[in-house]
Amino acid sequence: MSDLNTAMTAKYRNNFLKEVEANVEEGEWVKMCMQCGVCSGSCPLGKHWEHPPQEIFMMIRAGKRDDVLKSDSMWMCTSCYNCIVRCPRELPITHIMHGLANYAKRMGLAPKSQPTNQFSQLFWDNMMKKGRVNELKLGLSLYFKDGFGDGVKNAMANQQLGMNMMKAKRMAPMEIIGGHSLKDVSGFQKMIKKAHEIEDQNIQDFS
Amino acid sequence: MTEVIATNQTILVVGGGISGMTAALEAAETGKQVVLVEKRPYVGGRVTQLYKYFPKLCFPTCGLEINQRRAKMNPNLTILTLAEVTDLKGSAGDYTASVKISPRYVNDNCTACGDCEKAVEAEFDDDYNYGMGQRKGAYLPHSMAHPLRYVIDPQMLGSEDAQKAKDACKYDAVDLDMQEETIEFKAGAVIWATGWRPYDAAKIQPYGYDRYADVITNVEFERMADPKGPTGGKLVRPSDGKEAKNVAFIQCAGSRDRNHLYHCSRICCMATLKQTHYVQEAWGDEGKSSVYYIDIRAIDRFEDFYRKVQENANVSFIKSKVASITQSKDSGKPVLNGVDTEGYNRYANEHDLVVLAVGMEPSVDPESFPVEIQLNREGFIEPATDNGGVFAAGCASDALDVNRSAQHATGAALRAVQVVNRVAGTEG
Amino acid sequence: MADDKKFAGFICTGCGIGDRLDGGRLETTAKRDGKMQEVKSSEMLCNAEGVKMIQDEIDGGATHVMIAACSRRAKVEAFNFPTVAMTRANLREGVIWVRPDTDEHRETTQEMADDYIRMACAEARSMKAPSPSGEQELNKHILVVGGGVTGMSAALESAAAGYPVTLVEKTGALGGHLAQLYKKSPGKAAPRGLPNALDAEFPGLEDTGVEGLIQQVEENANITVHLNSTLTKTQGAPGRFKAEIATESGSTTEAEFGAIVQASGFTPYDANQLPEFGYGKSPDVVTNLELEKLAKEAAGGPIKRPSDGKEVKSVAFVQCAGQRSEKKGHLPYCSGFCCTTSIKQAIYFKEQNADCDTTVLYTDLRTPGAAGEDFYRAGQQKMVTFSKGEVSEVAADGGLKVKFKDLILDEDTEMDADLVVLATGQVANTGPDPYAQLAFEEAEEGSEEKETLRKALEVAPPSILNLEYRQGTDLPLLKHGFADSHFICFPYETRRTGIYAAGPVRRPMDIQQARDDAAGAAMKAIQAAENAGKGRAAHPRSGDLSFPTFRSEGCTQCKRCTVECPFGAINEDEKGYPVYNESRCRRCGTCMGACPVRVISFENYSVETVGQQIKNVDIPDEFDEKPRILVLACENDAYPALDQAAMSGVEINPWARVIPVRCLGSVNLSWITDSLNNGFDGIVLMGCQKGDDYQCHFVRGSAIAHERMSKVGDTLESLNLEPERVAVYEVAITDLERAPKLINDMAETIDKVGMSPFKF
Amino acid sequence: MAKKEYSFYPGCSSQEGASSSNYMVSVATLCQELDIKLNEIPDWNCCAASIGYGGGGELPRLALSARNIALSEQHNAGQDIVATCAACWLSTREAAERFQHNKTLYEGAQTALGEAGLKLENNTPVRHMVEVLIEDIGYEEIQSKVKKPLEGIKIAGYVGCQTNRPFGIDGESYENPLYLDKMVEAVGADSVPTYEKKVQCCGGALAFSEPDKSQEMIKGIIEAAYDHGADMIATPCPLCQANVEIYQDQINAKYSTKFEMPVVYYAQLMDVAFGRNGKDSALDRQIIKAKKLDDIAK
Repeated sequence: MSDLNTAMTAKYRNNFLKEVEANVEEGEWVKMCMQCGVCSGSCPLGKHWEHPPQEIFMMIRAGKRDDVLKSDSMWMCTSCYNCIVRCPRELPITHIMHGLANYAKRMGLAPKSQPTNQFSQLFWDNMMKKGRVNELKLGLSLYFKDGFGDGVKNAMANQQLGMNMMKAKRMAPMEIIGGHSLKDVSGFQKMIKKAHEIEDQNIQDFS
Repeated sequence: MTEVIATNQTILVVGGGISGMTAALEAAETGKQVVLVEKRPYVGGRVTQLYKYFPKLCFPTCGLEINQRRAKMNPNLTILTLAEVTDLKGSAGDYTASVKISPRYVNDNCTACGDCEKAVEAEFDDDYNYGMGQRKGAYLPHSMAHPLRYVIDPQMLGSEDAQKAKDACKYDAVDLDMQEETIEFKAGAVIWATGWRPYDAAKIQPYGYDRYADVITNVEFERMADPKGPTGGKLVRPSDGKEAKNVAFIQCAGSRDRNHLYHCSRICCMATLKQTHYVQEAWGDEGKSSVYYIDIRAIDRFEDFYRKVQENANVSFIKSKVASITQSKDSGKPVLNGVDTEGYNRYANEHDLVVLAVGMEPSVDPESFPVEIQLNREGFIEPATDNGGVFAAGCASDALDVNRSAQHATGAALRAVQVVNRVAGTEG
Repeated sequence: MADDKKFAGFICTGCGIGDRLDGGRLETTAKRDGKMQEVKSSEMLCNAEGVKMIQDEIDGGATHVMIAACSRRAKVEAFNFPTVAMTRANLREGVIWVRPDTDEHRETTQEMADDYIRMACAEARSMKAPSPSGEQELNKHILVVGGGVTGMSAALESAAAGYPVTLVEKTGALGGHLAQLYKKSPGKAAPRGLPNALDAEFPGLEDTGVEGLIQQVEENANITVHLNSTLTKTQGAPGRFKAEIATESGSTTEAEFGAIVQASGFTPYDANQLPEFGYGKSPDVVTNLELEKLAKEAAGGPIKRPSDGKEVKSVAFVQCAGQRSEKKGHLPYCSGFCCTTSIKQAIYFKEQNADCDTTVLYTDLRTPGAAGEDFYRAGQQKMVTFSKGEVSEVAADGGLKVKFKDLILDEDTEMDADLVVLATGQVANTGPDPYAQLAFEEAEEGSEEKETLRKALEVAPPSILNLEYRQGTDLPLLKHGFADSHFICFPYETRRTGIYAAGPVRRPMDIQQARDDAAGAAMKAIQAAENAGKGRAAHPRSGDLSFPTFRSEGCTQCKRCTVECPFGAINEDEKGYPVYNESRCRRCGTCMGACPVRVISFENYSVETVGQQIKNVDIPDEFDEKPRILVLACENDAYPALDQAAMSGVEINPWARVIPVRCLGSVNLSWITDSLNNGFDGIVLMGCQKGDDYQCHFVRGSAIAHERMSKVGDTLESLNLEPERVAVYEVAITDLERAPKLINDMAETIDKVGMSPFKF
Repeated sequence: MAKKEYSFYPGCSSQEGASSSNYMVSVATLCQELDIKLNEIPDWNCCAASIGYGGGGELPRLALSARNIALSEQHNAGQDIVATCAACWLSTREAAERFQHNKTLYEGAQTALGEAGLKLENNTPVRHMVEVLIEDIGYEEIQSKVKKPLEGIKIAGYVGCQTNRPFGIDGESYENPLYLDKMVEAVGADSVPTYEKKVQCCGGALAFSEPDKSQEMIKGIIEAAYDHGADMIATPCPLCQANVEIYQDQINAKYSTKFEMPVVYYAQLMDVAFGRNGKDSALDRQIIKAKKLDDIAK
């Protein structure tokens, strides 16, 4: 896919905007933004965004492809939907942020060590194994994402939490082996594989 | 029974605001028979509730005085107040209108001496002041009201107070048995000038108009600034009556917004620029105005006015649609949260008072429009040939300022004149 | 017989008047002092019987009627007797409502009332019921100047109302700028129920419809068109304008008209004043109007760039080019139409080739109303990109580089473009400033002022109307070279009666607005013609039948009246005597106020009608300690303010005697000197706000009065009276508290300076 | 009253031994009391919540919901899909609506489903449990079932994000929804309608990846509840419940606060008010015990 990354993006020309429109979830809405900034002001994690949504939309128009796709801003989205319900132009901003994040990942430009980036992948992989999320394994894999050393530290840090959960029967040690699962895991996985194939085919080349 | 002499050469004007009055007077002063139907007990409409006009900062009552004198002097013009058109049948050159007239409970014997008002105790929300104050159950809507005649609030009917009002009147002007009536009369052409109403600010939930006392609307601010208004012209915080010196103005409150009104209401930018003058007037350099906007739409010659305000160090402009209003834990004052999009600056600004520049929506609901007519998505009347002899004037056609309304209404008058002149031509 | 006068007085004792005042004494005053032959009282004069009582007297031969009741602003419909000369004494708002109801005040309150009755009687005795002069006639013919969309619309609208039209167009064809456009923006909002979906179908571009419009005009039997023609002479007045229409070739036709619509349109801003944007340096930098030409040539095909005829693949629109800027040579105002126009033009490119990049660089995007905002959406839908940016330069060496500050991303940046469109504005096509012409005429020969004015007028645009008016050849100008009106409530009230400006000559505007504006101006023109035919005044005293006349024997040809008339209504004959043009007159009386020899008067409003009121105020002698204060109040603002103050129970000093005047401009200095000579102790004059944001309904009246009164000091000096005895104020209709205070302040002043020595 | 039946989508976290098993238990009890029958969608799968986008992208993510809807239509034909989990409800309803408006996605999903031998009709309403309670049962009905009113207990109704936005519940405002307060009042407790953090985000899935940022927000949510003198917080969202409850000692450690604010589900309130014991009401599964409820449930 790296060839896609050689895409030409002249300033204030529509190449990148068109690329977003074609390849990013709900990307065709970006052009409708009128730069009011209500989304940027509505985000609960707003202050942690290097570029808030409305600015990202402007950057897309300005052709700042790398700055957008390499940014970790989109990964700050908590999916609270404040921006969507307040946007006067009806942009599905939450989805566009998700879409941009995913597209950045696809383009191999997403910041590798961005925790939410990593977690969302862990979540997906964990879920793909048996069709349902295994919270215990997900938790552990998250703790150990940066290697064994950090893992132990993280695990210790959250030990009390884990104990509490187990006491409350809201975490089951047995989940570590087996755990909940679909009956038709293979059908499930075939379905998702197919979905990925279709999505890949639909990606347009802008290089 | 109210008598109205009208023919197919008569022009019916629906709505007695600045547009309706202008259209009616221009037609009447051209020698046409005109019947003007106004829902309120007085003519003048919403401009009577404004303190000043932009860009001259002059007083609406000044023009109103002239228009009302024109109306008083003109034998061609019949004015029906507390009246609404409920139905219109026929076609261009031959309409029959049904008009419902609500009882005023005061007949034309009234000399406006005010004895009835003095006699009654009952008070009700003063709709003229958007409910910010109270008025007696027997009242003169405002000191320039035309007709200069008192009104008995129907809510007072059957009460002791109502009787007191009747007894107080030396001229048998108070008639508590007055009944609603519906009359029919002919008209050759109709000018539809039902105007606008301020958008319901409570619907703009992030701004908490329904939760925070110190968040008000621009129309309420007009009343507040008016020395004849509920606060005697003092700019105060409704919550505690304390001085409001640091005032925020939120533009496009309900306008240009798919959650509310799709359209731009055009006047709100200029109205806000005007209202920053009120803050300046009231507090001098202690008065601070902050305008939160998306685009400042000070069209054509209004740009001068915008520039003057920009030059005022006490007025700041923030390019931002405010995301939400919260309340400060310690001061209890409203806090505006958002992002200044010019260079991405996050803010949480505390203000004494927040004025929502709410937009204009047509005052007649599209669903309950009593006349066959072509409306656009926003409920404004489209200029269309299939509207026959019905012509929109002023804010019934789009969000317009006073000057453009009067201009548009004058044109509408001509289109009505064209129809009745055709009728005259055929009828001879 | 005209001079067979019969005076009748009517006194209302209702609304507490009877309780507070001695009705019998009022009757006596009216009879004895007021010389009313018949005096009747009623407990409710405004009801049916009361009105009948008055009507019966009139039918019985009463020619002059004095009604003592409420304010002249109240019960107007009831007390409406157009066939007689009528005056009103304001005993309610003017007396009992402004005075406390206590024994100690009873005497002074009664004195107030008696005076008002004397004054009203005296006024009645000295006036006549106005009747038209007979000078006027009905001429339904409307002259429209300008054949653009505004002029054509005005012509069609007037004709549709049954009024014949002559249209004069200086070029060889109708259509104006509209004819130069490729398409027009829809000017309508989304239809009912349209969702906000991305593929929602908003109203799109439309044909200009100019051919249809031209055809309608040409085919209309009621419209005569003169092409390649201008007005070389326009004289007369509403109802009897006479215009000389000359073609380039020199042949002239003369015709008479009832009224005139000036739709002389606009001139596109000269982009040569924008070298910083590369205009003139590169053929690929064009104005919005020039782009229309390119689009027309392309006729739906790819738009080519002028330099090398290559298809335009990227275009940048620079908004507010040479506008909204105080730089020399720039337009300080916003032309209003350019944002919409740029969106429309961007869509030209998008519709032909969706891949063409179109960027609009703006600071405030101004697409107001329902149609405006939907058109903005329509543009975005087609991927017209909008950037809030301030353009500093368009570099034209090689390709075009637009350098600007992106205000959102807060950085100086630049973009390449095949074509740059400058969104330039409209400059009004008005004639030279008539007041500069007047000042030039008045200025002393050889004076410096004369020279500067001469220079200014040499570079002024050519006249459009060539009016043969004492006060210049064209419509007076507002700021930035636009024509009247500056009234918010009365957008068509120009200072030249019967001549109405329409379209971009009045304010910058787009096609839709221009068409509506044309209809409005046509309406006013028709109205002016009709009223001129009946001898009725135009706004704001519409319907007034009185008109000014002068006694030539007394006239000194001083020209004050012809110079000071705010409406340029008065011309001069070869001997220098004033020539009144009744239907040009707005009945404000400024001429009457100007006249040093008091020869100008209206039938029902004159130096005499007011002078007599002043003379008939009873002046107690010095030792009574009862001063008298004369208040001359503008009937449009100050007087209503006092009425409302009365309604809200504000007290007014009992020494005050208020006389409403049509306009402060009508105040004649003789009233001041007379009243001082008669022993008045103080005088308060109340007019409207003057200056740029004037609220004076006669535009200059208040200003002129202030100038005149600035000289009243000399008079006071000659009488050796204290200057503070005369005060002039600007009073607004909202001054409920202030207006009474100003009067009460004068009472205090008199306390300080003492009573006037001129009491007999 | 006839038994009401729904096609039930419990979601991963509601499973036994999972973080919101307490939700499941309390809802089960609630349904017994209100005579509601929940038919679990056989072999349902995860919805990927609002975090799956990173790995899942658009179509694969939506396909997950497509499968659940298809299964429901196949096995629980004619029954509305009801979810208790905000994320489950949101993802499923969102997917259903996206398919309606986007033909390409719809076809893509069908093709993918084909691989699992399934077909999507996509004409099944997707609802949240609280909608069932408000629209199909009603506040009055709930009130009438109350045996032990929760008198004297002040409860801050914490609606959170995804049960509220973008779809909203019962047409109430996004900024100040009151349905939770109405429920609190229905069971005889005192509500806090002016609770200003009622729709404040708790960080959602970012509580895992961005603990510090999320816990800062959670702190605000709990503080505000204390400010209003609330005894506990009630919520309709499993992630809200977990996030606000389980990190309190970590927050205390970080900000030296002394939080010990119980966070319960609306269902638990009703169970107790309906007279059920602590076990049925899953009070034993609290990490921070809701003592005042325990007392009544005894």
